[in-house]
Amino acid sequence: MEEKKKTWKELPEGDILEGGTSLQFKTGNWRSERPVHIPEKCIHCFICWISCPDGAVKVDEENGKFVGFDYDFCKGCGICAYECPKDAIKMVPETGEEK
Amino acid sequence: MDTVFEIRWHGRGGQGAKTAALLFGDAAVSTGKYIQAFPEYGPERMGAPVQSFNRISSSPIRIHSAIENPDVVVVLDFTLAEQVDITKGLDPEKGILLVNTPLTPEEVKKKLGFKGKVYTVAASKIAIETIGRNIPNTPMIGALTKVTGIIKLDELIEDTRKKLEVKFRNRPEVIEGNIEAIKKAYNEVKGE
Amino acid sequence: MPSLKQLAKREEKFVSGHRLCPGCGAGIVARLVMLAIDKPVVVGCATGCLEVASTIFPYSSWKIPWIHSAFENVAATISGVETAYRALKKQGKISKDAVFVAFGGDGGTYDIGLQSLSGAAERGHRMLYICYDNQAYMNTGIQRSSATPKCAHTTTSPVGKVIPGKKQWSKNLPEIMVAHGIPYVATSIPGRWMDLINKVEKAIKFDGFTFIDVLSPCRLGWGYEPSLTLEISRLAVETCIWPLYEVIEGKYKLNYRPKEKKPVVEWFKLQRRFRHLLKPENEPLLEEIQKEVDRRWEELLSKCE
Amino acid sequence: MKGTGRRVAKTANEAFAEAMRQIDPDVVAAYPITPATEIVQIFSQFVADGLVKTEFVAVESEHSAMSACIGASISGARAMTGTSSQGLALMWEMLYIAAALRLPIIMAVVNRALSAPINIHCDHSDTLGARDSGWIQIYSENVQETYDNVIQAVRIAEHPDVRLPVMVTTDGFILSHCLETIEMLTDEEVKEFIGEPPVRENLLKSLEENKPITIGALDLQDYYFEHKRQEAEAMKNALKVIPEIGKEFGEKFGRSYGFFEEYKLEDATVGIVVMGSTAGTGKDVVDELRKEGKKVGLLKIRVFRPFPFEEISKALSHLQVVGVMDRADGVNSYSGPVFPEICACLYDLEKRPKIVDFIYGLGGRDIRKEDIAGIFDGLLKIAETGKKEFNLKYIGVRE
Repeated sequence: MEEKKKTWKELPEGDILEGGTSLQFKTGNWRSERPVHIPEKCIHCFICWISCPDGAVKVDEENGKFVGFDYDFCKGCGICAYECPKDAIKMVPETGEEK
Repeated sequence: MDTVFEIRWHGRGGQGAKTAALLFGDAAVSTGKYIQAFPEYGPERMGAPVQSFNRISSSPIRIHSAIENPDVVVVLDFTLAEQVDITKGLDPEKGILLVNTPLTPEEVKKKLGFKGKVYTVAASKIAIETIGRNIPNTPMIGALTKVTGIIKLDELIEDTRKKLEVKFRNRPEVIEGNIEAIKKAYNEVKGE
Repeated sequence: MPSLKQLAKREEKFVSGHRLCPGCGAGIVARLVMLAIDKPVVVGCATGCLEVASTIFPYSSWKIPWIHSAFENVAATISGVETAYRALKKQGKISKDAVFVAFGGDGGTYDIGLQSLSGAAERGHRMLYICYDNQAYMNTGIQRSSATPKCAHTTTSPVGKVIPGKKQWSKNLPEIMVAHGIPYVATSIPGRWMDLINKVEKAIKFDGFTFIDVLSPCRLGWGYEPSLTLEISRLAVETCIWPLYEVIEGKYKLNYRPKEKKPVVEWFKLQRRFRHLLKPENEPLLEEIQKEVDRRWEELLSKCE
Repeated sequence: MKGTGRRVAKTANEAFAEAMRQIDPDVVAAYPITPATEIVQIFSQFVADGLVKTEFVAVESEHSAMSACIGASISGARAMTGTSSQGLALMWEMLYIAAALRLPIIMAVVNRALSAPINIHCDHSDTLGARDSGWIQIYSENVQETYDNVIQAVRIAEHPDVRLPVMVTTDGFILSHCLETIEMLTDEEVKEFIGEPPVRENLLKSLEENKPITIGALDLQDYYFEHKRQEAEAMKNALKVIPEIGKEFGEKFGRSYGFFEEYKLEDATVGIVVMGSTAGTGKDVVDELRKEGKKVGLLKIRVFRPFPFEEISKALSHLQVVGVMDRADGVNSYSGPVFPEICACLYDLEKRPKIVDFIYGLGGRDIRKEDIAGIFDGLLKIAETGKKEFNLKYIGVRE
């Protein structure tokens, strides 16, 4: 999907833009493998969360719980699965069918 | 466009030829004149022959070329005459040469074979007597004031005092020494 | 030192949607550094992977004031920002207490940016300079830098029939920064997040220029499986190729001593850029490198208390 | 004379420094280089004596000087620097960035020849080389103009329709080290004239307001062109703003400024186009030749960027012959850098003047009244015969 691009008259001057806008740019479609969570093994240590280069691990910070993966951004690098001390994350091939 | 009076200063790096041009120019400004004062720049260091220049006029000066035919040449160190053509570009008749030397104008004339007007003053001696150091530029400004009449002695003294008071606020003897040097040279400069 | 769960309560300042490679070490480093700073912060980036991938108009991954101007000058640019901050703060136009951070890759730090880095350090601007050191010019296609290790294959120090990769040893930049007499210099890796976060927290407390050299594995340029990014950074520490230490006001402190020092070949094995070193004919090179790593390690130990 | 100015003697370097003191920028970052060094020397004394609120950064290179100015300016500070020649060349990369990020940085440039061979004296090869960097360029004939131009530059650069950096140039040594009589404004007059810088989006404002911005993002095929188009528009807007500010300056202080100055050009048959200190010498020559009944005139370019294309075209349109005086060589086999600009201005005229180029004064070579008189004689001869026997002449070089 193509964003509507601004004309030179509409753009803010001087190569200035709002910070944090990359949240609108989804990188999830880069993935060929996806991490899958195995809840029964998870000890909610947050190591997957701190290890992710893409900030794609969702946690409930109030209750200290792993919530899930943000597949909008996860690029499928597999670091979380490798780092998990309890093997609670496995990488599975992306089939395109999962939601 | 009025006539522009042009001066060339000869000295050695460190003798204050540049400062002399700046001080004389500055004094002329405070008397309402338009001026330029600029040194000749090169890689020269202490001791090397150097030149600086003044233009003085009663209306704004627009020209920015080098000065080739000065009306007056001021020499801070007569030993330069051995190495530098100090009368270069001076009108052989109307040109004025002012030299820091104990010699008489006649003796200088003879030495240089110059036919224009020559003035001499023992500025180094005056400087040592009044300021305590051989800085001939201040007395030479006094002598130049007398010779050219471009500015008046009291105007020069007033301006110099003002400037020195900024720099030597706590050393009144330096200020008085310089003023004395100007006055002395003004009175002692000899023409033919 | 916050726990992971405390850290998770902080707002992410380096957010998702950046276009670094999957598994990029620099992405983890940037995220960790930003999580570690729980204060108003202004960041500058030198041209490089991190900059290019995190700010592609009209998208930015930086939820803090951020600037990029050129490749070799992030230290000078942030010098200007920090000076403006002091000037405007003095005039009462700014109220916040801000932290200033400069990110540069090894190319923008060890090489082309060394002059502005040195200048800013000497002048003592208050900023934390983070070198995300992936040991080559990855953004332009893996060319050698002065941070590239000896014998590594890069596109401008290729392994050929007569030359086995980069001929020179890597430059010891942390030592050069120590020589500037700045209050804090450290090395770190993303694989020990506590170490890195701890050091960032420490560095930003100093009123002056601080520097952390963070080994930042590049799965593309180093040639390894992306899931190994953190592991490979730890292995560099275990082999003493990348010792973890800090120099606080001139005093050296070793932060980690491997229980059993692993041979350098263990690190090389995982990376395609060193693959040629595993050939039998290159054994003397391996030995030479091992010796130099040992020498540097001993030298460091002798400096530490 | 309006204003409450006082007449003083200043070199152009002193005048630059005094203007900077009166402008009292938030940040100055600079590096020494002959002949501009004195500017920051004098200014750092002002800082040391507490006469300004400025934070002075003595950087380790001109590249870092401009980088720090960019950092400061993007943070909402008024930033200034000064340089010459090689220093400007070292800044080159950052000049484009300062302009494209739309930062109203003010730079005092003391014109000096570019190496090699190394030379410290005046020509315009340094700033003319930077003509396409997106900086406004204002050239000065004398110390007075140098001073007046810097003060106006602040208003021009910070004007909301412009927001571009400005370099004010002065001729190395010829003016930078030449004491001249000038009228200085009072500190209050300057303060009032320049006012407070208009607030715009900037790093520290975004920090203060918790609305973070990103500056200097990667612009690819889909945005770069639009940003450059904005920059071009800003330069076009400067064409409107510069004479307005020059006029306002004149109303307040008695010295008005436009894009250029026409000197006895109206009824002239031939004229020269000239920039910098040579213009003054040229005016003296025009007066002398006029006394001899020769219909000669002069156009002094003050604003070279933006280039006042239409206005210059109009001012020269009635001449039979135009001689461009270029104090730089394009080393391109046909002209110096100013010549093609003037040619382009004249191209669309129904009746075009003939035009020739004179390259002079490289590396500080003196330009004498006789030299300029010779140029006028050459132009008059072309006017008389209708024949152009040369396109380019080197003046004052040993053939």
